[in-house]
Amino acid sequence: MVVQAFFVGVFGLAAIGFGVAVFRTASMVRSALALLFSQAAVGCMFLAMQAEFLGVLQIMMMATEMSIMAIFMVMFMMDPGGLGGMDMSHQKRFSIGAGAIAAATAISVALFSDWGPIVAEAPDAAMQTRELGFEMLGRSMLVFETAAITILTAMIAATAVAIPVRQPGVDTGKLDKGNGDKEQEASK
Amino acid sequence: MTVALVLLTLLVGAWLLAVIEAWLTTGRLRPVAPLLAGLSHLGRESILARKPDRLFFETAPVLLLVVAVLGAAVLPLAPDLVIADLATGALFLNAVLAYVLVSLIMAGWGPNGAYAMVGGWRFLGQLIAYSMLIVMPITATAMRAESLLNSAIVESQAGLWNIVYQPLGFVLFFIAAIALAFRSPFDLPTAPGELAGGVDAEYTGVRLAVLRLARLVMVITLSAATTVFFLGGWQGPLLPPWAWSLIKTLAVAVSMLLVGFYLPRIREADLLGWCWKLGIPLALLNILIVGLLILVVP
Amino acid sequence: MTPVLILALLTGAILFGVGIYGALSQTNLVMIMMGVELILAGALVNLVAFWRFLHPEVYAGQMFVLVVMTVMAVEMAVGFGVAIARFRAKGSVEMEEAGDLKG
Amino acid sequence: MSEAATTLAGARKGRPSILRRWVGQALARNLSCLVVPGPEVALAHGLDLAAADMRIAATPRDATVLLIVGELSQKLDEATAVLYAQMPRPRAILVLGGSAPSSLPQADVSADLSQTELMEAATRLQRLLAEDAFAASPDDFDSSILQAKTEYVCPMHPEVVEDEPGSCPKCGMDLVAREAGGDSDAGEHDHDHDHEHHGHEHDHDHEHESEEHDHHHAHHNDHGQSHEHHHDHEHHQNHKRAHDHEQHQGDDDHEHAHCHEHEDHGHQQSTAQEQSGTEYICPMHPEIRQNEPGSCPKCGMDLEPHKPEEDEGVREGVPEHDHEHHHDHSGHDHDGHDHSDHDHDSSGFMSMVEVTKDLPRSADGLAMDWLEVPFGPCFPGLPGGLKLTLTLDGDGVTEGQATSLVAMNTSSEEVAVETFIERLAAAMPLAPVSYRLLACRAIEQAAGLEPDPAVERGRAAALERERIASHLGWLAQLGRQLSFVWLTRRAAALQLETQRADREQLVALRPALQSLIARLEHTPLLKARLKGIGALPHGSQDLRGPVARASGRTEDARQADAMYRELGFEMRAESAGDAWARLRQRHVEIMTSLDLVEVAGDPELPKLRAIDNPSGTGEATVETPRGRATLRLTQERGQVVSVELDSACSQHIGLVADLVEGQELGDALVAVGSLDLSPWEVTS
Repeated sequence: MVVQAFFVGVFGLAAIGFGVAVFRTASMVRSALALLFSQAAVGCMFLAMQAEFLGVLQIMMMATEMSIMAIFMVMFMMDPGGLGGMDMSHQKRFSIGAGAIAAATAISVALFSDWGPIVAEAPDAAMQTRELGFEMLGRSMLVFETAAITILTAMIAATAVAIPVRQPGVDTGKLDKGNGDKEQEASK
Repeated sequence: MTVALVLLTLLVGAWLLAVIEAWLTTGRLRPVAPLLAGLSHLGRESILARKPDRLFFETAPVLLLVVAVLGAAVLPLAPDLVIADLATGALFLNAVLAYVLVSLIMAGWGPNGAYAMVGGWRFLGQLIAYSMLIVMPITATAMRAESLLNSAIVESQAGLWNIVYQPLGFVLFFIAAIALAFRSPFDLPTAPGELAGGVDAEYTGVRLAVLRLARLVMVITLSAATTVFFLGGWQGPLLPPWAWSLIKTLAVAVSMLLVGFYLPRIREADLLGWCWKLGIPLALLNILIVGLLILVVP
Repeated sequence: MTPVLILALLTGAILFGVGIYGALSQTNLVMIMMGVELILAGALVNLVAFWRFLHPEVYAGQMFVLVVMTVMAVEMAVGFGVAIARFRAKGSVEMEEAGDLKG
Repeated sequence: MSEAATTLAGARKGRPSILRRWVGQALARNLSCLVVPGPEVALAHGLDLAAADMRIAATPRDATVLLIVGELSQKLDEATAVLYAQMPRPRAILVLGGSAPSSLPQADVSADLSQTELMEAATRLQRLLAEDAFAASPDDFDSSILQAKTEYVCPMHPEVVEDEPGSCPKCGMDLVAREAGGDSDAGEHDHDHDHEHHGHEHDHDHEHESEEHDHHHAHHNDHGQSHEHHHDHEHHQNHKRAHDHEQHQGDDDHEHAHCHEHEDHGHQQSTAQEQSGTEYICPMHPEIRQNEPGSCPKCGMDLEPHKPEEDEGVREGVPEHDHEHHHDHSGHDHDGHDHSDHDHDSSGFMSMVEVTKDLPRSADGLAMDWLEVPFGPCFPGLPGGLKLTLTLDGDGVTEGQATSLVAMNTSSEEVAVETFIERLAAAMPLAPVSYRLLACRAIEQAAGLEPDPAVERGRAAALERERIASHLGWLAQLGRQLSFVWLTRRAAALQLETQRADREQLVALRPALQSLIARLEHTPLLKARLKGIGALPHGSQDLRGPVARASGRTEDARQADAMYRELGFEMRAESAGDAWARLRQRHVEIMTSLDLVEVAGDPELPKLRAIDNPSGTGEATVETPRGRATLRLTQERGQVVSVELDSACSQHIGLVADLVEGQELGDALVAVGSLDLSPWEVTS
């Protein structure tokens, strides 16, 4: 339990640290990869909380997702290298306020509500993956299918929106990348 | 102990590959050549590119090496010879391999040079396309084993190796493995004739040595994966299990080298086009076939 | 009460807050998406924590996590689609310049 | 033979300790060399590097030895200096034939252009490396060529170029350093970067080294196989260029006008920042405006201070917006504020529309930054001496042009005919025999000699042999470009055998050549790689040689030649006109040439026949491996006074721009390679 607490804490801090770094670096690639590591740290938290399948999945998905994020940052930012030291943000005070309030509320809820009895033991990983499989293809089949359909629709819609009207072609490589991680996930 | 053995395997494999590679390119067989090359890299100055992203520039080679080793950590070389036989081992391998991409993007962005950058972004498309061909065949093997445990996957091939049970999956996985290790003919990120070395164009000295080692280890890891998922892992008559794993792994690795030796670099358009239009549908088909086989054949 | 659950929940809460800040403060569409991703990450942490410490026997919890991950992906797909289209049309994905989207 | 140089020019500082001796020996035992001008030139000279136990390195980063083959032109000389600077120490220079380039330190080992000399030089070099790789006092390499002037530009407004760091008067972004060409001072900038460098170098003795590497980086954009730095500036520069060429000229000075007027009252403005002139408006809803701070009734956001003329700017649209920036930043400048602080988020927003609206659109319609990247002159996969400058848009080429750094100048100072022949032959390392023949024929024709069949036979055989060798060399080059190792090795080996072979040996090589060709035509991926690449635009004029014949033109000087008719030569031509067709065409020609040699007999190097009347004007035409070349010369009393050379490559190099435009990078390079350009044969 102590060990678990330790790891959850450490990875939690890492996740938060990288998460903050996302909005503090000037270099776009850096901030994208910072987000990646933040997400990966979250994945590690899952591992620490004995949700092995979810953790590994999270770590895996985020790698490609955030890499794609990175290339889009470089495409769409004026100053991807962050050389000009320009600030790409607005209404700082307001946002900080909003963020702080949101966090504070969530924290207070976390602290002051009674979570009832805690289960000490989690089923072992192999068991989990099995059970999750049954759950997925049994009771929650509908949810699962819906998610799958949604993502398919999203892929098609996104591609349709993004393809130039004049002539597709050179960009398809990039769009393929865009769809890449979607499919990857659809294949989970 | 186990760790030491696995690491030793990786290093020996990497050395052997380097020797063979040098043999293919220069035509002379010199077992010491890789060691000499490594030593001379260590002795030479390692230059930092002008105005680099230091963090990325330094991290990338190390990350690549770590990724390669982590990948090998979940692959059983013998029934008891595996660093961590995770319950989600097969998935974990995919997760780890996805970070090859991260490492290459770092290596591409870090040195702040045009060749490197183009190389890095090229690999984004390449990996996303070909990691599909890694994931889906592995999924099919896991379906047959009804488990994500790599050792279970090996045991599931006791009667019949997956290369026979799902040859399509094997072919796709083999190709994707070469693409993932960005060896020729899929060496677009470091295309010597196109990008003058691409991502590793700016690396010198120790960093370059690490990068080269990492790329060789990566090949070994992927070959070991091929062995585990399709060639029945450690199974085989007479010889002890570890020997079989070693033989099969090296055989696959060398075949990967030979493919690169006899083929020209693939066009990037074809690289992406064939994967998305041909490879992935075939991979899905493979999953379907395997599913049917599992249902039909008791 | 277990410290671990609280720890996880706190992390989730803070990630959530950071995400909110990012989503509101950034001017670039892609950066805003990053903020959203962080918000969702916060949610994920909470979900897993609840599953693990309150109802490890109910796998709908894990199922829910998968669905949220899907949502993240969908968000990215749509977001990037819109981004490309907008960039093509307006040459900018800056919110400051998205006056025409104003309701 | 410069045995005087006991310590290597590029040795690393430090006492030779045990470990260092090991390293030195390790270095000595795997020599990886960067060949200047290029491996194909070494091959054409009949040098077999592998036999000398040398590995050909693709990049200077990977090389220990800088191997210079033959004389270098002035431009190539400078490029070489940059390459040398890029090589990590310890490093050595090996010069084969010709003198060490002026811009480089003295050669560690130099020898003549022959295989035996090469072997012997290699052993000397190994000894040298093993002993002196680490010298107590290595002499520094620093050349004026490597110096760079640092100037500061705004990433957003490339027209803003200052000499000292500061912030952009237009948008207030910090200016960033980039190197300008020219050899004045290597600004302090370089130096503080040096310190940054050797702060983390693995050794402690690196000041001058890293500095030197800085310098050479400074010239990356101009030279060699170096890597362009700070893409950001680079491409902003580029779309700036697009700006200027388009409508922006007038716009610019008009902006400048604004600059001045604003800077004047910018001062009191900024000091009077918070005074009543300021309005507060909602960043999201510009119509919400009031005189005291508060929050927006619509969205509840904090209102932000704006000065009246600013939001006029906002209304009137982007250009004004731009001035407004510049205006209040210049204000801050006067107060000496720095720009990283809050003033950005209130009003310092820079319009992306403004930045992107003038960018050229790429093929997919997205406005992207373009990036101008040099390929060559010593680029693996391009003929050495050829410098290809491509404007990259991601992985696609939007425009590019090729220039030759080793173009021969037909300067007409009087030289004796023999010397002229030797010079011309030496000037064309990739096709010496053809040009020797060309010169001989021209002179003989000027002297009014009739062609003598006996001689012509031998000459024709020699020419055809060179054609085979040259096409094989091209194949090896193709292999290098596509990292097709097998092809490179096989073709290079055959080329070396062919070069010196007599009739019997050539005939004996026939099966080997046939199998090579058969194999290539059936190599998977290769056809897909070449098919449809590098197709020439219709009506592109004055194609010659294999390139012309591959596109179905009956263009071959040999048809007009009596000797060839006697040898039973008939021309065969492909039709597709793409890279694949060129490959096939060269295959065909290899076999045709083989047949011709078989009929013609032993090759004889062209020698000038006895001339009785040493004056007059002559013109001769030879079908060189790369196409028809015509030489027109006038001689008086055994002296060549005026020369006029018209070669195939000077025509073909012009095609590059069309070939690469709109291609993917890989395809563009294949297309250029398929032309088989020889930069030496380009007449300036």
